[in-house]
Amino acid sequence: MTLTPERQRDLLRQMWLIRAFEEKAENLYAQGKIHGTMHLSIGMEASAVGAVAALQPDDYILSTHRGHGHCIAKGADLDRMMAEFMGKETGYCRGRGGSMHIADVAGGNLGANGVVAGGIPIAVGVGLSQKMQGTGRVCLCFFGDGAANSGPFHEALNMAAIWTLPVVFVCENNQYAMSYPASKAFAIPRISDRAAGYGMPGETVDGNDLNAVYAAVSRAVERARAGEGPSLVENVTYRWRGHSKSDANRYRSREEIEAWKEKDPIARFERWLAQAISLSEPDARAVEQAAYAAIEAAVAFADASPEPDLAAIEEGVYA
Amino acid sequence: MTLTPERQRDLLRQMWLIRAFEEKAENLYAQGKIHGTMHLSIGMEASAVGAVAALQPDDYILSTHRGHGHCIAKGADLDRMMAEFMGKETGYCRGRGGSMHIADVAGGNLGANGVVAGGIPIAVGVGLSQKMQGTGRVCLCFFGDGAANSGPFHEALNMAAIWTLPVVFVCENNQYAMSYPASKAFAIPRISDRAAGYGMPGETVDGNDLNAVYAAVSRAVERARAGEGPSLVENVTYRWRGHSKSDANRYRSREEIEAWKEKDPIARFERWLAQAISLSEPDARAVEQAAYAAIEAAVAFADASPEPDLAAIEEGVYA
Amino acid sequence: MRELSYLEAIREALQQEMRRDPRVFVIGEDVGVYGGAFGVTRGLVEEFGEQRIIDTPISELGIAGAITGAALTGMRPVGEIMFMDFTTLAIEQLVNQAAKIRFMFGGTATVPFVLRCPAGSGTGAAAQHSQSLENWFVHVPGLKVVMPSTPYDAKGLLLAAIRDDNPVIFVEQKLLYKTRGPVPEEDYTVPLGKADIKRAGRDLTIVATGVMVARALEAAEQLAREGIEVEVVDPRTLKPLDAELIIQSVSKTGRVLIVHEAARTGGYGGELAAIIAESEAFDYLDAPIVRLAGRDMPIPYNRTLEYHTVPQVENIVEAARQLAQGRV
Amino acid sequence: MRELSYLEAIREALQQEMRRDPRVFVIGEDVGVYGGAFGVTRGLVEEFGEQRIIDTPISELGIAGAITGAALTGMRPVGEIMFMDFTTLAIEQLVNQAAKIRFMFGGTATVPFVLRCPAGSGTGAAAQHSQSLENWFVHVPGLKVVMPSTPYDAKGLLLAAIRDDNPVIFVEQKLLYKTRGPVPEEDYTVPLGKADIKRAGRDLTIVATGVMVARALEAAEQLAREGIEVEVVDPRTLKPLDAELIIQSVSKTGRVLIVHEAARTGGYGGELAAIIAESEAFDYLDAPIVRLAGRDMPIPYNRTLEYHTVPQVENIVEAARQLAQGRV
Ligand SMILES: Cc1ncc(C[n+]2csc(CCOP(=O)(O)OP(=O)(O)O)c2C)c(N)n1
Ligand SMILES: Cc1ncc(C[n+]2csc(CCOP(=O)(O)OP(=O)(O)O)c2C)c(N)n1
Ligand SMILES: [Mg+2]
Ligand SMILES: [Mg+2]
Repeated sequence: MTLTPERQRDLLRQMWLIRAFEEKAENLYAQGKIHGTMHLSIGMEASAVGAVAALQPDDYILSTHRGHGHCIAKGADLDRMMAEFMGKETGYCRGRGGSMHIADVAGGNLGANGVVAGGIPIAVGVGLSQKMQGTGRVCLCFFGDGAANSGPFHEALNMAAIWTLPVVFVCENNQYAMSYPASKAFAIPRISDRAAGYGMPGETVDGNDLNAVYAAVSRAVERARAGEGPSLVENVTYRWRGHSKSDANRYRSREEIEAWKEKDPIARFERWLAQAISLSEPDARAVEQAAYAAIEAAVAFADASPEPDLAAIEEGVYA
Repeated sequence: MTLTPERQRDLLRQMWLIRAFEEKAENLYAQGKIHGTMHLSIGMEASAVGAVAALQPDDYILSTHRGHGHCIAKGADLDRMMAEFMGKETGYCRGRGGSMHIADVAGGNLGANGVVAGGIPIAVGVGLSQKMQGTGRVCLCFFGDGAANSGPFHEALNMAAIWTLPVVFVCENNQYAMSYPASKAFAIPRISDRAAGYGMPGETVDGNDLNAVYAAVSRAVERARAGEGPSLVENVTYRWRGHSKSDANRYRSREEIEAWKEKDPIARFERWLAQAISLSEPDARAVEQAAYAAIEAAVAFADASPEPDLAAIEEGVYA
Repeated sequence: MRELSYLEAIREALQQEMRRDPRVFVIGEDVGVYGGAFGVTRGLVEEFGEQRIIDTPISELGIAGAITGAALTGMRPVGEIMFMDFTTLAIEQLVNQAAKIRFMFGGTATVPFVLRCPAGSGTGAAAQHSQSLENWFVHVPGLKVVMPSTPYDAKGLLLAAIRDDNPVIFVEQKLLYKTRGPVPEEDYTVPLGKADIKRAGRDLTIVATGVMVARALEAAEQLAREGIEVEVVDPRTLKPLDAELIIQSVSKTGRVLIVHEAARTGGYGGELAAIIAESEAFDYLDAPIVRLAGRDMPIPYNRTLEYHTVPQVENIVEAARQLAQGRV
Repeated sequence: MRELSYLEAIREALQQEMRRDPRVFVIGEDVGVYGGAFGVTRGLVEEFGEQRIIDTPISELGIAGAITGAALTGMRPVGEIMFMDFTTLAIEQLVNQAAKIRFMFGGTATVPFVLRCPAGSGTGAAAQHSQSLENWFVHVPGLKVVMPSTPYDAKGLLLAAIRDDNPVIFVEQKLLYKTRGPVPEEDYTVPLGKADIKRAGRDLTIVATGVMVARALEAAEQLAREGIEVEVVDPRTLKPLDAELIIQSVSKTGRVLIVHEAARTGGYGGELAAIIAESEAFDYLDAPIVRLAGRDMPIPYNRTLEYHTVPQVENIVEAARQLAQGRV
């Protein structure tokens, strides 16, 4: 459960990749090169990276509309990801899915989801199938604070619990569901307190502290893999950007946003790495710059990629 | 909150009416005079009667597929109820609803429900509307142990809690959802423990003890009426009959059923009344006999009632 | 006459009716300070307060239950499901409860609510945020289904829907939100169940719904230059349908093209085709009935693919031209 | 040939396929020791154990998610929703997830499951336990919809459905569960997308689905005595539909009566009518297309009312007789 220095460096790299990817995507959207909508997780990178770090490569994840971080942490090819954002044939979904539907089934990413809580019931099936097939794999299911008030959350957590499925439920509590604050949406202080109602362990951690996320999710993954059933981990974090591309931030204050920017999970992990593995400032900047460069390369790839063939429009509806 | 002797006698009468009504309905079903299906609550009378006793006449209830007891406790006219069972025009629903849909909107019974948990989200709306209109009325919503694992339960309890609505959720835990035992369906010992996940009080009581049910629900009703929000009360009880008319009882033992028959809520309340208000045995039998007689009268009424007019078949779809 | 956008027309209807009738309230996700995902309810919470413009958790079924229970006990709620795609989560309450309560209860209750559902593709939001599911609701006895195509109709139909004593599914067209048109300031209703001839013509009838009405009108404009006179009929209320007007129009023109955005198979076009093929208009039909509808596929993200997934003006022109062949 | 009931045929298909393919499992409410609400899965848990015959809490959406996730990762689940009415609770997963995953993911995944849904009225179970919602699913690209009318078809279609790589909604007819017919013991499939002429005739085509097939056949028997020769076509798979066979039949007879139990408006009959009215069969039609369907109302509890809410043999006879007028 302790990470080697190489691995820790790699997690920093992943966080920077997420930040760089999303900043670029935002930029391309403003330029009109990406259309539709997108949900940025800038400020939440430690939650995605810390959680997925607790998995083995062949474990599964289920992601959300705010899923770029999960996807990158699960090892997505940035070229294919960026190509998907631009709706290109070389994208993960051949341009059919876009930001909200990126999946990499071969890589264990069973998909982002445009439906809030849409992936949670699927996690039950994935867990059940792992248990039936005896694969030893774990399914990690991400969702937001908003999703925790939906019916599907309830049915799924209960089913996973009574069948002791190898599922880890990770609630990324960024304190808002669109404009609706968790403080109004819940009459309880911690979402993880709901775990008790399903007979599973629940834990709330500082979601901006990669190490805390990693530790909590690792415990949950171990438990799942040992056949002891699911857990609920709540990562308390914050999104710096608006909910989606059409958010005027009317529901929160500039001060609040600024205060949370002070808690930048990347800077925090860098500070910790400086101590823990003596990561130098130039080393850190090299990681950062490499990330931004990788994203530029992905954009070049996507730019050069072909559009889907209109003649193939109806392909892939049925197997 | 203490009941007068007259009121206590009346509650005994209600329990006997439920028992007599359901025994008769069962009988008429066997004779082919009632068709479809029905779900009997014999053995669970204290839960219905004790809970509704905590309400004012103009409060609302929402009931379930196993709702005859709730309906009678809410003061239903037995003639119209029996007529509905026989599909007659004089029935509560003009013969359109049958056992699973009896409603008496004017009397505050907003309906049985053929959908498990179907009434729970409606309770939110009823509670909201009471709060908005300032009526001071409370909505008591019945459902089973099975319903507590459905998504609608979750969404509704949360909404009622965050909006501090005047709703009392009464879970009649008769330990089975059809054949599925609560011991398998939940990884927690008490369903009322889920209340904590919504920030509302939860309490589990012996559902065969009318006084215990009455006391717990009264506390919840008071709280609701005082504007302090919803509560969850779990009445642990047992159904003596099969789930519905097509149940072979393959999932439980004869011994278990017999053991619960020993805990007959009516006999228990009679024993208590013998002590508390010196109800004599002849008095008790008189109550019982009057109940059976009332049901016979209801059957006579229903028998004599006309069938719906076929020409009016499409009436009542739209207002 | 003053012009408003489709979105503003809806907002004005809500506003006017809430001022007039204290039983009306708005409930849905982010309808308050956010103003709704598309801005329809913007400003309402400032006027009516959080008691009447109610933000909810992400609980679509809970919203449906809340409006059902409130309507059953004296209120006239207007719910919003942020995207019609998410009515899938609420549909148990809509179909098994709200739609059936009146009938099941022997006519002793009413459930007067409106559920607003922004629908349709064209925004790049892909398969789970672009569906047109109106025919599901049309298929449910006890529900009414309204689908306005202009700002004028939107306001008038919404006022009529709120005042109707039945549960009404109000299908809004996302792509029309910003389109503008004349809208009277005063209170008026467009009665449910009345279709509208949006353009008169003699050669061919196009029955189009929602966003397709504007496309059909544009197509008609082009075809008129070729000498083909198209009559464009907008049902406005899908259920109850004003079959009579459609049958009249088809009996007159002898040719009919049905256009909707929803996937072709199992869609509302089938209902329209059947109503025509069963009616006296059948004897006047000079050519087979033609449906032009969304392809039987999920809405893709890619712009070009998305564009070609549902009928566009040029597709309507082409289909209508072909259908009119031999006629003019 | 050996006879089995429709119910036994379904059970035998499950049993044989579970023996053959370890990836197949059954999941639903009370499918284990209880044997399912209608007894379809009775005995299976004794043979296959609780690991493969899985009882669930009352969580329809959870069931839909479970089969979706399991299908996505290598299994071939067969789910059961106890009454089709309760697919309303599961439909988000079916429609937004299972149906679209393959397309949304660019063709990189399959979701091979079957969801069994007992449907229909006639059991006195009233409005919330009697619906026929098949056209909802027909309207969803990515789903297939099967609706067998005989024990033979039920077994063969279920085997084909389980082996299909797409999500299949399998609509079972409660009223047919006890009807008997010849069913081979061996493994065989009835291919999805192939309609069946259940009775050949020259005067009139009846296209009927599910329980209406038997009623149409009985009506045809009666009409034959009057000299009216009815052809009865059973689509068997509603989606993908074998349109060709239907069009051929109607082209031959020139008259078509469409019969289904589901509520008329917005139902599958519209789709059938449109397919015929759009096709070359249009030119052969000697009379308007006629739909005979369930009334646009919830199913009532009262026996007589319930009976008269959906088409019965005598209604089919009468409608067909009228339609054949002038023909014979
Ligand atoms: C079922 C459903 N309802 C509503 C929406 C619209 N919507 C998209 S994201 C979102 C908020 C989600 O909040 P949360 O789960 O906390 O995730 P976050 O966006 O904060 O990451 C909403 C309401 C949706 N996509 N799906
Ligand atoms: C949504 C839904 N799923 C399934 C059913 C079928 N069904 C009717 S009652 C029942 C069991 C209900 O269990 P519980 O809530 O404990 O109530 P009880 O019958 O024990 O009173 C089931 C599965 C239904 N009516 N509604
Ligand atoms: Mg959030
Ligand atoms: Mg129970």
